[in-house]
Amino acid sequence: MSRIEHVIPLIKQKTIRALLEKGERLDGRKPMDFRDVEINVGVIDSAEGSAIVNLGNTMVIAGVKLGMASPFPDSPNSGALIVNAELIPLASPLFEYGPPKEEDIEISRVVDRGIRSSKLIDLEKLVIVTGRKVWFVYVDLYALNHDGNLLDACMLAAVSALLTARKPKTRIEGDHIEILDEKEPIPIGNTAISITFAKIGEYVVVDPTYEEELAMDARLTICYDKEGRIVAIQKGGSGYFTSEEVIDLGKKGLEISRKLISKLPTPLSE
Amino acid sequence: MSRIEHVIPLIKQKTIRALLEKGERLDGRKPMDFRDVEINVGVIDSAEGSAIVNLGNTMVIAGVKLGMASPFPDSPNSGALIVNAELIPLASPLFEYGPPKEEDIEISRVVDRGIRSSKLIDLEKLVIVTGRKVWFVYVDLYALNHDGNLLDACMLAAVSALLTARKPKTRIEGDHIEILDEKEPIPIGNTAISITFAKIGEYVVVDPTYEEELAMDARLTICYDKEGRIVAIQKGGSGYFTSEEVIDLGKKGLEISRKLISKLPTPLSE
Amino acid sequence: MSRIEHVIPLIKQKTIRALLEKGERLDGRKPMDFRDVEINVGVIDSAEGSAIVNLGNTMVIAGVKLGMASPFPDSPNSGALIVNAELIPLASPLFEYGPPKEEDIEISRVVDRGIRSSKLIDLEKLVIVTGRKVWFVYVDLYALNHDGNLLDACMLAAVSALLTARKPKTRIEGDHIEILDEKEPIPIGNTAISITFAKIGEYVVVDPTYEEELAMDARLTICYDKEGRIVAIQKGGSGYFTSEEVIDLGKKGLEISRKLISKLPTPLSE
Amino acid sequence: MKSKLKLIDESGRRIDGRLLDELRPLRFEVGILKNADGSAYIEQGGNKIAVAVYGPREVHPRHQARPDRALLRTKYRMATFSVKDRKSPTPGRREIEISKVIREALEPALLLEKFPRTAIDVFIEVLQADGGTRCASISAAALALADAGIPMRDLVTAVAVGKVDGRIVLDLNHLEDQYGEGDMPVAMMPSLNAITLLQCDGTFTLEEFKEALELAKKGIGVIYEKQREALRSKYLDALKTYRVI
Amino acid sequence: MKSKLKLIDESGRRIDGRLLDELRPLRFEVGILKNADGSAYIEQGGNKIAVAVYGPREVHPRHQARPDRALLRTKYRMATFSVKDRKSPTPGRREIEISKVIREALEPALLLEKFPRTAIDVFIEVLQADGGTRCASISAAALALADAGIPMRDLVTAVAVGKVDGRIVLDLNHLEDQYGEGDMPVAMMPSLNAITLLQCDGTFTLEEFKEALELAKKGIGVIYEKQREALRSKYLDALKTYRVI
Amino acid sequence: MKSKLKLIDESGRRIDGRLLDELRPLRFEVGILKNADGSAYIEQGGNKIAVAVYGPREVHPRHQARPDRALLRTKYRMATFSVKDRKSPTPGRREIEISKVIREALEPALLLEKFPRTAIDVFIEVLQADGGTRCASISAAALALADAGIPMRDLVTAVAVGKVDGRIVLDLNHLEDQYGEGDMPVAMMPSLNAITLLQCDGTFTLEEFKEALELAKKGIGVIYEKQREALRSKYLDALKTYRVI
Repeated sequence: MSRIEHVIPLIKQKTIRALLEKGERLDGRKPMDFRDVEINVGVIDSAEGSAIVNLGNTMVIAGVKLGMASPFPDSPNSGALIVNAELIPLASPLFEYGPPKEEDIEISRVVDRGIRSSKLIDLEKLVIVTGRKVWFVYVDLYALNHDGNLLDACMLAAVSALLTARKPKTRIEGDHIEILDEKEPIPIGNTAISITFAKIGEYVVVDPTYEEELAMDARLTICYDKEGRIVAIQKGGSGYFTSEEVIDLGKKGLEISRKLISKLPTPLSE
Repeated sequence: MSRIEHVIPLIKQKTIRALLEKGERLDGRKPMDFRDVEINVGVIDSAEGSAIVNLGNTMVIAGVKLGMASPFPDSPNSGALIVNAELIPLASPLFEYGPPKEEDIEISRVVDRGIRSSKLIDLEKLVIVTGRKVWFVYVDLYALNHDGNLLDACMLAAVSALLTARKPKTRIEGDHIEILDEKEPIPIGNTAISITFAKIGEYVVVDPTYEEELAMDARLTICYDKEGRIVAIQKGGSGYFTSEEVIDLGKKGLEISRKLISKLPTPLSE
Repeated sequence: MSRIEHVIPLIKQKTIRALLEKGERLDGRKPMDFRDVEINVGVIDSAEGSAIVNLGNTMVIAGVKLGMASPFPDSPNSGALIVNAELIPLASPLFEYGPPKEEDIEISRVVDRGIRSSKLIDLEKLVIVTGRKVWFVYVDLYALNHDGNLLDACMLAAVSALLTARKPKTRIEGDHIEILDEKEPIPIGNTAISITFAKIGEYVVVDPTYEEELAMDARLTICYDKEGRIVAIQKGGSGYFTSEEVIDLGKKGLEISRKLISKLPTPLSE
Repeated sequence: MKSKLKLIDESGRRIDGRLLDELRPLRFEVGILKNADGSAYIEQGGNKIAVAVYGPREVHPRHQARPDRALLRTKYRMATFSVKDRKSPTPGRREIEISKVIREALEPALLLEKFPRTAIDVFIEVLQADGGTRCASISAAALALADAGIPMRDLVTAVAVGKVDGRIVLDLNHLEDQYGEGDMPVAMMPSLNAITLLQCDGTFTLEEFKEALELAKKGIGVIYEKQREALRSKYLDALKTYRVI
Repeated sequence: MKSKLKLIDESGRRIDGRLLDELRPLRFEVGILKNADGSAYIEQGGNKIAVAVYGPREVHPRHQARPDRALLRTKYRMATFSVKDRKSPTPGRREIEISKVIREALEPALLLEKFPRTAIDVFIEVLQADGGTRCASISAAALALADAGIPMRDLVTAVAVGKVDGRIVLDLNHLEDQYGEGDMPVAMMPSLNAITLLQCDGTFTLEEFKEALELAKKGIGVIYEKQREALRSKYLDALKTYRVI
Repeated sequence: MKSKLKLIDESGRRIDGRLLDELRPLRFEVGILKNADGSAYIEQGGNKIAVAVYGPREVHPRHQARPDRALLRTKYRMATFSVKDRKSPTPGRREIEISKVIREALEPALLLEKFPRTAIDVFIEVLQADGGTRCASISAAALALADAGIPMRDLVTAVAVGKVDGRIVLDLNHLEDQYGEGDMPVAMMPSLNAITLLQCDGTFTLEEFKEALELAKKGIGVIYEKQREALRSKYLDALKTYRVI
């Protein structure tokens, strides 16, 4: 029978807290240690950009596809970004197929906000004919194995896929837009990285495993850009943070993000 | 625990019938008394027209929105009317979110028929460019508190919102349609009012409360225009009416509608 | 209470097998006998083509509708075929309304493949203006009574309706396409017929009844064109066939299809 | 209700040649679907409609079951090819509303209390539509219910009346429905003078309304006889094989 | 966040005339919906939002019930006419995400363990939207929960702060939200210094983030007093009839 | 099946350089997903497909459980970016049909009667598609089921054969599938001579059909060996960490 618990046994919860009291975690990490990150880009030929991220035992794949479309009426001079995360049942017995659940949607929207607020893609350079044709950039994320902190893994995968994505060149003749075989990097203006903390009792750890997520009271995700500015925040879970905690985590997250950002691939456009 | 019953206790059903035998009702009304109606229009700035209707403890809000669109292929010289009622769970423990249920749809369609048959809106005056661009008039209705006779409350709200709705003026230059800031009333040609009767045993009452709806065998809604013509009818419920009852209610409804029609706001276009 | 079983009683299953051992079937047929087929075409005036098929007690109706539309981007010089089968609850207590189930979809797709692979319709002759306007041919199938082998009944109905369908003539003047009242047969290039076998234990029968379907281990459907070529195959069910069986059924099916094909209506275009 | 198409000529004949109070050709068949517990088929003018009844049977999902009576469920659906422009296969708001009013038209006639905790399902498939499909569906559904052996207070019989070129006419066809000034579907349990469906669309004065209702009753009387005849012939023909559609 | 619209003038006044740390006009009403177990209504600037609470009540479907606590469910929905361009009636991804963060903003305040195996439903309907609807919804929902008699550790109070023309400002309106450089909704249990909702969009340095959080706490303090006042006046006005929306 | 693209050259080589009876490069990995009870990954030509098996486990909803056997459920899905034009995230009719035929291809091999009242779920995610995904999915799913310890009569092995420029060829790639004259996916339990999936599209004479079937059996033999090898190496590598995709 399946190895994944939906609820954490009380005894394990106690162990986790007892360890935290000593500044330790079940998997041997210190509270502010991020798990090993491995990023492979360009893994999917049919995608314009792609990345597989292994974050400990959490595995996520991102693919970028481009589509030519009419711009949204309220932004005629701008391409569009559409992020879509799916927590598919391949990745965990917790997940089911069906219309996107609130967890899927929350991940999609936080990843979207981080990319959008940081201006990681220069959407205005994705206009083909002003007001008429622009590139839509679709970032589709699939969880392949869920061992906690899917949000940071998804952000890493989405950003890595975008930084290495290429778009076809186009030639415009009169009313006709020709899509050329030649490709160029998509216009990149910044980067974005997210750091997620879990509060378990009075302790806070970074990059929680699935077991730690089961034991946690609340979650705080902070996204930074390459200048170290906060570009998105999302609190989750049924607990709370004090304002001192929040400010402290803002600083700690910045430090961790500076280490993590080096794992991202070099943008093709550089 | 919740104060709303889904089924009426037998004892209350008996009380209701015993009172009706004496020509009385639980809330003190006579069988052919309509509850107090209070209509407030222009309550929503983001809508082109709006109204809140309080009918006893039944409360409904209507909002009118306009959208420019291509006409339906079978009516190139006509704008379009789209009525949509939602019985949201805010209003009663009976309701749930989800795709529209048959109750929501029945209300939408009866309100639509009353407005359409009476030619309350002159849809042909909502053409911007013949065969190419017309105004779509959306009337969206939300139940806020359900204490019976949502249909009449919805009709009052929809009609009040339409009578006081404004549409932007447009200027056409060549192929381009400019939407101006200046607004004008939407073209009004008539009015519509609905009167709903409930048959409880051998008795008939007008404007049933929720408790009376639980006790009723059948329902008859008759809509009239300002000339007193019948423009829509809808029988509901698992009981029946005799043909004598139906003709009698046609007359009684007309009398009641004449009183009620005076509560409607004056059309802006007058 | 309902006369349809969802599961076959063991005793009947044993009877079916015992009979098969003697080369007999419950309804008196030999293993390779198809039931009587009755096809009535032109039964629905509102359709451009239609057919009701009675295959024993299995009854199916097909209607063909045409719609003018933009071609699919990947086939600008071709009309389109869209087949849609619905196993409606009218036909059997096994069926429910709702989004198409996998059984409905399988039938739709096998019928579609048979028609498409055989080039029964010459889709390239359904272009009105190259790259801009083509005819879409919709074939909608409804099961009316399910007594086994719906797939073959659907194929017979779809093909019969198509062979006798007419499309309006069009006249093109500049940018305008006028649909004329005059009609002509849709362009027919071939025909298609499907033969379904059921394997029950070690025996194979053609055209199974519903009871035989309950008793069967696996199903094999082979579609042929009028030249006797195989144009589609579909194995179904949780059992298997040996490769010898498959090749043998390929031959037997061809023989049966040659008899059955004579029941199809003469194409209007001949 | 759009243009000024002339629907009644000088001699008082309607666009299909009928008199004002004349029904369209009407044909019923009972017991045409082998799997159903009861079934019926109606042709009324250009309408072709099949009805199946399943039940009384177990209710799924179970919490919908009623402890004191059968649950009546009706589904009215139009085949995609039943109308001029192909209908989307997904049921629209019109089909959902009509399913509801048909259920409420049939329910008063059924002794549902005889079958507590069960469901009776009525499936209606409109194969070809020519105006008045909800009424034709009701008349056919009543026969299918009788064929299924569901005990009834009376049959239910329906017809649409309407206003065309200012005149009250019986049994509107599709053109009269579309271009006329009013449409009023009526269903009754005829021998009980009980109106179980009443709708209206268009404009009717109170006088016209009364006249229309009278005309509906007259038409319903004729259809009721045809229904009873169809039931009788079902039992005469009980041994034949039906291939009627 | 699109153009260079000037949002703060030379005298430090915002586009609607407010000072940087000034709230918009704010009005609460409690107990406005008769059927709900608790209800509240808020007007904050151009926002008009109604909240109903039903529960504790039975959970359907039953397998969702928790043996040790009540199940809190929240639905945040926008009326189609609450915004400039008609919103589709189907809930979008934004509404689903906001429903989740609102639930998680309210949950820390509720003693859910007092009502095992039940559900508490919070229904939020935005009738008119003008920026900061999620925060206004939370402040109103806390009152509706109190009105329903659900025991709470503290009220929950929320406000959005943001960055506009480079300055940190309180209680963004719709234009500031759209054209500003950052938006940060915050919810707290004020007397417990507990942040129960925190989101952010836009760009903030760590310093700006701290400043924004301080300003949010200040605004929350003011709103908290208004909430408490509304609860008090509810009980004073308990015998009046409400027709407030 | 659209244009007259030349797919086989004068020397009998196919568009990707293969001989008529040559398979594409093929790689299996077993046990790659930590949470699944069994898993496998296949690369076959340009196909990249991950398969997870969960079960035997409890059935939800419960009424779907079978008293005498496990319920086998399969979902075949394509990632949006697995094909040239982004696929819609909602599963299409093609994916639903393929899920069904894959289930019926695997079912004959499984001793489902050993696990009454449980469910065995097979989730297939096509990450990159290059023709023959259903066959590659079946070959990988058989390994994932073996990895999950589900007892089997034999592995199931699949390959597509087809007709290209009039010749019968093995293991169609995407271009051959699209522009060829016929496609025939076949799955077998190889050591039992049992065909568990057979489909076809295109036109085949009876002779071609026989030839195609023979060629399929040949290809299946080769793949079967690779499957068995992958299972063996899984048990050799059992202590390594997999990061194979």
